Amino acid sequence: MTTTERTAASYFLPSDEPLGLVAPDGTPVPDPALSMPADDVLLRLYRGMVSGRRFDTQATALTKQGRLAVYPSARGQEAGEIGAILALRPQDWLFPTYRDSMAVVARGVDPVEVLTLLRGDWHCGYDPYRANVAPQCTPLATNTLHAVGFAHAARTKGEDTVALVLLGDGATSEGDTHEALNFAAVWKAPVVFLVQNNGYAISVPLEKQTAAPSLAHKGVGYGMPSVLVDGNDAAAVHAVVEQAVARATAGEGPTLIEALTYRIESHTNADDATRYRDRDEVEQWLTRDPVSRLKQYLTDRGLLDDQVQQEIDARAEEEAASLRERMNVDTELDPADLFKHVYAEPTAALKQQAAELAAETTQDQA
Amino acid sequence: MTTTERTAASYFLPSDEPLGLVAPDGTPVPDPALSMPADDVLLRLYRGMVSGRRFDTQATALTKQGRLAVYPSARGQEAGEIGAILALRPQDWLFPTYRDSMAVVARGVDPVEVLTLLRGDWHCGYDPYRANVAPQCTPLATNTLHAVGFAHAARTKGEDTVALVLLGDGATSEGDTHEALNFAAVWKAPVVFLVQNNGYAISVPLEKQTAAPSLAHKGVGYGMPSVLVDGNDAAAVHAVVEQAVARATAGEGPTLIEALTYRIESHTNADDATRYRDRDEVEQWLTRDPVSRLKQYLTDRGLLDDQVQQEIDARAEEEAASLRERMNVDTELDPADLFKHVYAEPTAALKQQAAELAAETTQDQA
Amino acid sequence: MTATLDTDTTLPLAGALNRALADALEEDERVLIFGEDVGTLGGVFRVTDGLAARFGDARVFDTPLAESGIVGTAIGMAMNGLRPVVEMQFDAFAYPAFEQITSHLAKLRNRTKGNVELPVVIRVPYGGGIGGVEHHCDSSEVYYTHTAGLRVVTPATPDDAYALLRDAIDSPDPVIFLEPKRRYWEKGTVDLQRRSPGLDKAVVRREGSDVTLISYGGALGTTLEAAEAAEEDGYHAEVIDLRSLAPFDLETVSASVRRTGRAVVVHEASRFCGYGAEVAAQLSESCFHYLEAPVLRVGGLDIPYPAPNLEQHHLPSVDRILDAIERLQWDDAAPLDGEK
Amino acid sequence: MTATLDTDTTLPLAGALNRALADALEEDERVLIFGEDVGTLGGVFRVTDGLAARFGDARVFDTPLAESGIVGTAIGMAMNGLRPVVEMQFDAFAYPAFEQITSHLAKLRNRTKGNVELPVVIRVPYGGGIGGVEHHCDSSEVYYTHTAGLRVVTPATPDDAYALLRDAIDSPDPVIFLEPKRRYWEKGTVDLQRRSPGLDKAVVRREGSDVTLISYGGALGTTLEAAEAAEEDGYHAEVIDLRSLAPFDLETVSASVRRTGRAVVVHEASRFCGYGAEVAAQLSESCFHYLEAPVLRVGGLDIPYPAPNLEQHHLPSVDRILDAIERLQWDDAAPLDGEK
Ligand SMILES: Cc1ncc(C[n+]2csc(CCOP(=O)(O)OP(=O)(O)O)c2C)c(N)n1
Ligand SMILES: Cc1ncc(C[n+]2csc(CCOP(=O)(O)OP(=O)(O)O)c2C)c(N)n1
Ligand SMILES: [Mg+2]
Ligand SMILES: [Mg+2]
Repeated sequence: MTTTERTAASYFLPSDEPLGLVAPDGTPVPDPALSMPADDVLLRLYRGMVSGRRFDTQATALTKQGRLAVYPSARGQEAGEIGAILALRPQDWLFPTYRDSMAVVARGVDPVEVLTLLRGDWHCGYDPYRANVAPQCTPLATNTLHAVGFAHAARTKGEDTVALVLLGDGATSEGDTHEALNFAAVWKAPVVFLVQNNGYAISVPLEKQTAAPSLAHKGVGYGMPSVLVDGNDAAAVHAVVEQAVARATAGEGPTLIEALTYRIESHTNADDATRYRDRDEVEQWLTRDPVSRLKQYLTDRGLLDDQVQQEIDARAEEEAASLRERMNVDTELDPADLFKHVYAEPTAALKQQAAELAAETTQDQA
Repeated sequence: MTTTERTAASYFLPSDEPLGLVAPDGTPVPDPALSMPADDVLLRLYRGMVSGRRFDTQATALTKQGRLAVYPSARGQEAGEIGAILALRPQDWLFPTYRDSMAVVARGVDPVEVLTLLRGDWHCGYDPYRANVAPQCTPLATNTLHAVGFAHAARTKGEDTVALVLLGDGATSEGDTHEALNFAAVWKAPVVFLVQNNGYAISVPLEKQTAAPSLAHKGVGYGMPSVLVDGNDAAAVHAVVEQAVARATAGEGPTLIEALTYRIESHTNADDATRYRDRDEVEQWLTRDPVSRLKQYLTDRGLLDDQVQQEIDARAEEEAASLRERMNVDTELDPADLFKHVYAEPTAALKQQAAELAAETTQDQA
Repeated sequence: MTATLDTDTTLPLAGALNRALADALEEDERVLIFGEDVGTLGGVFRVTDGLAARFGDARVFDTPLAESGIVGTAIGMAMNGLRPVVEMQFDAFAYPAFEQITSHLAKLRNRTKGNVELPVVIRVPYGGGIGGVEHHCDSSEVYYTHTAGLRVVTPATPDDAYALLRDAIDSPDPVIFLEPKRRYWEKGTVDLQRRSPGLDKAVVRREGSDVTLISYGGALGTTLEAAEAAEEDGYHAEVIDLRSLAPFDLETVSASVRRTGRAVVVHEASRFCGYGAEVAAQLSESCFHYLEAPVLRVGGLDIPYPAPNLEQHHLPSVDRILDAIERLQWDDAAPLDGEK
Repeated sequence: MTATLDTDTTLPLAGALNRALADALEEDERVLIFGEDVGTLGGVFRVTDGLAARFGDARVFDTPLAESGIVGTAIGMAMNGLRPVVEMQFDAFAYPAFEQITSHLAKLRNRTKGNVELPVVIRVPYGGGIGGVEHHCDSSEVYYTHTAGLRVVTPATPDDAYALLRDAIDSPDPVIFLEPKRRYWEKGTVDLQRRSPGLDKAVVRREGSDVTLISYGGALGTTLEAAEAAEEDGYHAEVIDLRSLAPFDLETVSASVRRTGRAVVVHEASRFCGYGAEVAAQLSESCFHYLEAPVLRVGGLDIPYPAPNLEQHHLPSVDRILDAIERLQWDDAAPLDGEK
C-alpha cells in the first residue's frame, strides 16, 4: 500500500446510541466514556441556559415589535449552545452561524451588538477579536473552513487556541463541510466541529439530508474521532466538547461531534413550521427539554432551590429588560460608513461615490 | 430521535484489507465475498488490458512526435480501467476523467475520437450517446454529480441503467465528491463510484490527501456500502463492480469502491515524477503489475498459451498501428465550428463574429 | 388540468411563476423541479407552492442542502433527457454552484459539438429592496452574462414572468432565470397564451422621444416611475425593458437610442463592470454619431450589498435617475451632425 | 539570504514571481504559501520552485485537492494574523472557491467595519495562448473585478511580476493576482528595489499621439507589437498597461485618451461583459467631447475557450488590433469642437 500506517477504523467511529449524562426526566445516567461536570459548572450551565432562553424569547418578541428584521430562534437547543460555549477557554475561538446568537451572547458579546445583523444596521455588530468570536456566518458550512484555517494558524504560531465551529445538520451536506473535515484531519488542526442536528434544514427533514447511520459516522472517512451526544443534555455536551478541546490542545487533532437536538420554533419568525411538520413531533421533543431536565437534576441533587432559581430568573429578566430597552433606542446610521471599509483605504471611485451620496443627503435635508 | 430507522454502521464499512482474487504472483486467493469471473471474462479482461496498455504506450509515443499536446498515462491502472468497463452492460453509462482514455476506448469509442481532446482539435471528439460515455472530465470530481443525476433520471424514467463514475484519490477531496455521494445515497441512485487510488494527485501523495483508514471508509458517512479492492487485480475489480452494478439494478442504491493501484508514469508527459517520488516505490509497484499477474494466472490455469498470447499481441499491435496511422493524418479544422454550438442557434452577435472571422480568413488566404 | 385554457388572469409575479411551473409540469412530463425547500414547503418565496402535492414528489422534490449538487445532478438529468428546473434559494447561495454552471452547464453543448443538449433552468431570486440581510440581495447577473453558453433572462412584470419562464423551460439552452424578488408581490395581468416576444427580445415599456432609459428586473419599476417624474420636467423618456441580458437585443435598444440621442442604463448591481458597462460600450460604438451625450449608468454603489437599513442609499432611486437625465448635456452640446 | 541586496537581475516572468515569493517569505514570517502541488513539486509552472526546501513545509506546503478548502482556510489563517499566498492551479479551477472569494474574502473587512483584515493573495495562472486544453485558459478577471472588496492585478512583464506580487503580499486587502501564463517564460530586467508605481496604477508602456491602446496581462505583448506595426502605417500609438484592473486607474488612461482622441481596449477575455466594456463605458463618459471615434474593443470571441488548435482564432491578434485602429474614423469625422 502507498499509505503510511493507519489507525483502526473503530477508533474513529461514534457510539451507536448518543452519549448522555442526564436523562430527560433529570435522573443521572452514568456513562463510562464521560464524567459529570463539577457542580459549579452544572450551575453555570443552568444559569446560561435560562439566560439564553430568555434572550431568545426576547429576540423573538423584538421581531414582533419590528425592532428586528428577522430572528432564527435556538429554543430547544440551549444545551448545545451553552454547553459548548462553557467548555471553551478564554483564548479559544468560536465560529458561529446565524442560529447561534445565544452562544455568542454566552461567550460575552454584548447582545445589542449581536443583534445588529438581524436588526439590519450592519452585517456584524461586534469586534470579533474582543470575545474571540467570528462574525455569525450565513453561507452555510463556509465557516467550517475559516475555523480550520484559524486553528491551523494558531498551531503554526505555537499558540494554544482551539477553534469551535457550529453548524447544522443541513450544512453537513455542503461541499465545504467535507473539505473542512478533511483539511482539519490531514493537518491535525485543533478544531472541534459541533453539528447541532436539530432535525431540519428549514423545512427539509434529516432523512432527506442523509442516509447515514448518523452524521457522526462521517468522521471515520476523514480519520477523525467522532462523538454522538444527546444534544439536549447540557452536561453531556459540555463534557464531550471539553474532551475534544483537550484532545485538540494535546496535539491530537480535530473531533467531530453530532449533538441530537430539535428546533422547537420555526426556522425563523418568517417561517411557518406547521407547513411541514406535525405538532406531535414538537410535543414529543418538549418532553426532552434541556432546561427543565437540568433543573430537575440540580434540584434533586440539592444544588438548586427556589431562592437560587429566583436569582437566576431575576438576572435573566434583567438582561432581557436591558436588551429590550437598548434595542428600543433608534440607531443613527451614517451612510458614509458604506464606503469606509470596502478596502483599507477607499479607492478614488469610492471617494467620489461617497461625495455624491453626501451631496444627495444634504440636498434631501435642504 | 427524528430519524427513521437506520441500518447498522457495520453494513456500510469496507474490509480492513483490500479484497482480491489473484495474488501479485498469479496465484488465486479465494475470497468468500467475491466469486472469480468466468474463464471467458478473464480472457477478455486480459485481452483488454494488453490492448489498453498498448494504446497507452502508443498515446505516449504520439506526444513525443508532437501529435498529441499532452497525455496522462494510465499505465499500471489497467485492471481498474478494463475491469470496471467489462463489468458494465451495454445500456450502462460511463463518466470518465482525463486519465481514463483507456477505459473509454475499451467501452468502444474510436481511439482517434477519444484523442481529439488531447490532440487539441476539440474538447470532446465523440458522441456520448453512441457508446454511452460522457465526455472525459477535467474539472475534478464534477463528473460524480453528473453520474448521480444521470442515474437518478434513469430510475425516474423506469430505465435499467447504471452509471459508473471514475475518479482519483485526489478528487475525493473536492466538495463535489461529497455532495455526489450524499445525493446518491439519499436518492438510492443506481451509481457506482470507483475511486482509483493511484497514490498521487499529480505530486501530492495520499497521506497529504487524507488521514482516513481508507477512502472507502467515507461510505458509511453517507450510508453507502463500501468496498476496498486490490486495484491491480482485474478479476477482483471486475467482480466488485459487477456486484455493485447488480445492487444498483436491484434498487439497492449506490456503492463506493476504492481500488488501490499505482500510477507508473508521471502525471502526464509534461510532468516529471522524479521530482517527488523515489524510483524504489515505482519498482515496488512494478512487481504488482496487473497485466503480468493475470497472464500468470491464466497460463497456470491453462487458459493462455503462446499462440493465444501472440494473437492478443498482434491484435493490440494492429490497433496501435491503425491509431498511429490515423493520428498522423493532419486534420482540417473549420473555425466556423467555433460559433455553431455555443447555443442551439447562434445569436446575432455570434453570427456577426463568425462573419468577421470568415472575412479575416479569406483575407489571410488572399 | 384545464389551466391552459384560460387566457388572461391577474397574478402577482411570484404567482405567475408558480403558474408557469405548473403549466410546464402539466404539459411536459420531462420537466421536474428540485432544490432546497421547494417541495413540501413550496419554496421560501412560495414560488413552488402546491406543486409537490399536485405533481408528486418524483417530479417536485427537496434535495440535500448543496447547490453544486443541485446543479451538477441537474446536468446529469438533462443529459439523460429530462428538463430540470432548479432553484437556488438566494442569489449568493448560487455561488457554490459556480464551477458546475461555468465549466459544464455553459459548455457541454459546445464541448460535444451539439451532441449533448442541456435544457436546464436555474431559477435565482436576486437583488435587493426587501430588507434582506447580506448574501440575500446580490445582483449577480454579470457573473453569468460574461459566461458564453448561458442564456440569462429576468422578468420585470408578472406577464413576463410567466412568458419568460415558459420560454426558458422550452429552450434547448441552459437558462439562468433571475427573479427580482422585490417584485414578487406586484400584481399584473398575465397572458397565458404566451404571446411573448420570445426569450431574447427587449421590449419598449414606455414610448418617448428625448431619452432612452434602459433597465431590467427589479430596477425597471423604479425606472418607469422616474420616466413619469421626468415627464413633469418636460423630458419624454422612452423606457426599454431588456428582459434578456444574454443575448443582448442591441437592435431594439439602438433603434431607440438613435431616435432619442441620449441613454441612461439603470440597474441594481454595482456599476463597476456591471451589466450597464456592456450596454454603454455597445451603444457608444453603435450610436456614436447619434449620441448627444455620453451614455450614463445609474447602478448600485461599488460596495458589498449594504445592511437593510442602509440599502436605500445603494439602490438606484427615482432621484438618481432624474439626476442622470439632467446631466445629459441638454444645453451645451450643439447637436452633432447627423452623418452616418 | 542576501537576495534583497541585489538591485537588478534578468529573469523570466515566472522566475520573477518565484523571487518575489522568496523575498516575501524571507522578510515577513507571517507569509505562507500553500495550494495544490506548490510544495515538493514547486507548482506545475514551477513558480514556487525550491521554496518548500528553503523555507520548510510549515511555510510552503501542499494541501488536499480542494480549492474552496484552500481559500476558506486561507481566510481563517488571515483572521489569525498570517498572510497566506495561495495558488489556484489554473483559472477555471478557482471556480470551486467562488463562494469563499465572493461572500467572504471580498466582504469580511466591510462586514466587520474594518476589524477583520484579510491580507490574502490568490495567485491564478490565467488566460490562453499556450495550447492548453479547456478549463486551463479562461480569462476570468471580470468575475473578480465586479466583486467589490477585491483588488485585482495582473502583471505583463517580469519587472511588474516582481513588484506587483510584493505589493500584493504587503497589501492589507485581499488581492486576486492574475498571472498571464503565456508570458511566464518571457525574460526581462527586474528591479528588486521595487520602484514600482504601486498596486493600483496604470503605466504608459509606449508613448504615442494618435490613438491610445489599453491592455493588460497576456494581451499587452500583442498590443505592443501591434503598436509597432501601426507605426509603419503612420499611426503613433500610445500603449497603456493597466496592471490594476480593480481599482481602475481612470486618471492615467483618460489623460492619454484626451490627448489622442481615440482608444482601443485589448484583452483575451470574451468581449461580452468583459473588462473592456467598463473601460469603454468610463472613457465614453469621461472623454465624450474628446473622442473622435467610439472606443473600440478587441477581445476574445463570445464563445467558450477553444481547443488548442483553434485558439489563434479566438485570441486578439496584431491584425485585429490594427484593424480596430483602422476603423477609428480617421477620415470622415470632422473633429468635434473641443468644448468640455
Ligand atoms: C450556501 C447556502 N445555501 C442556502 C442557504 C439558505 N439557508 C439558510 S438556513 C438554511 C437551512 C440550514 O439548515 P441547518 O444547517 O440544519 O441549520 P439550522 O437552520 O437547522 O440551524 C438554508 C437552506 C444558505 N444560508 N447558505
Ligand atoms: C477542480 C480542479 N482542480 C485542479 C485541477 C488540476 N489537476 C488536474 S489532475 C490533478 C490531480 C488529480 O489527482 P487524482 O484525482 O488522484 O487523479 P489522477 O490524476 O491521479 O488520476 C489536478 C490537481 C483540476 N483538473 N480540477
Ligand atoms: Mg438543522
Ligand atoms: Mg491519483
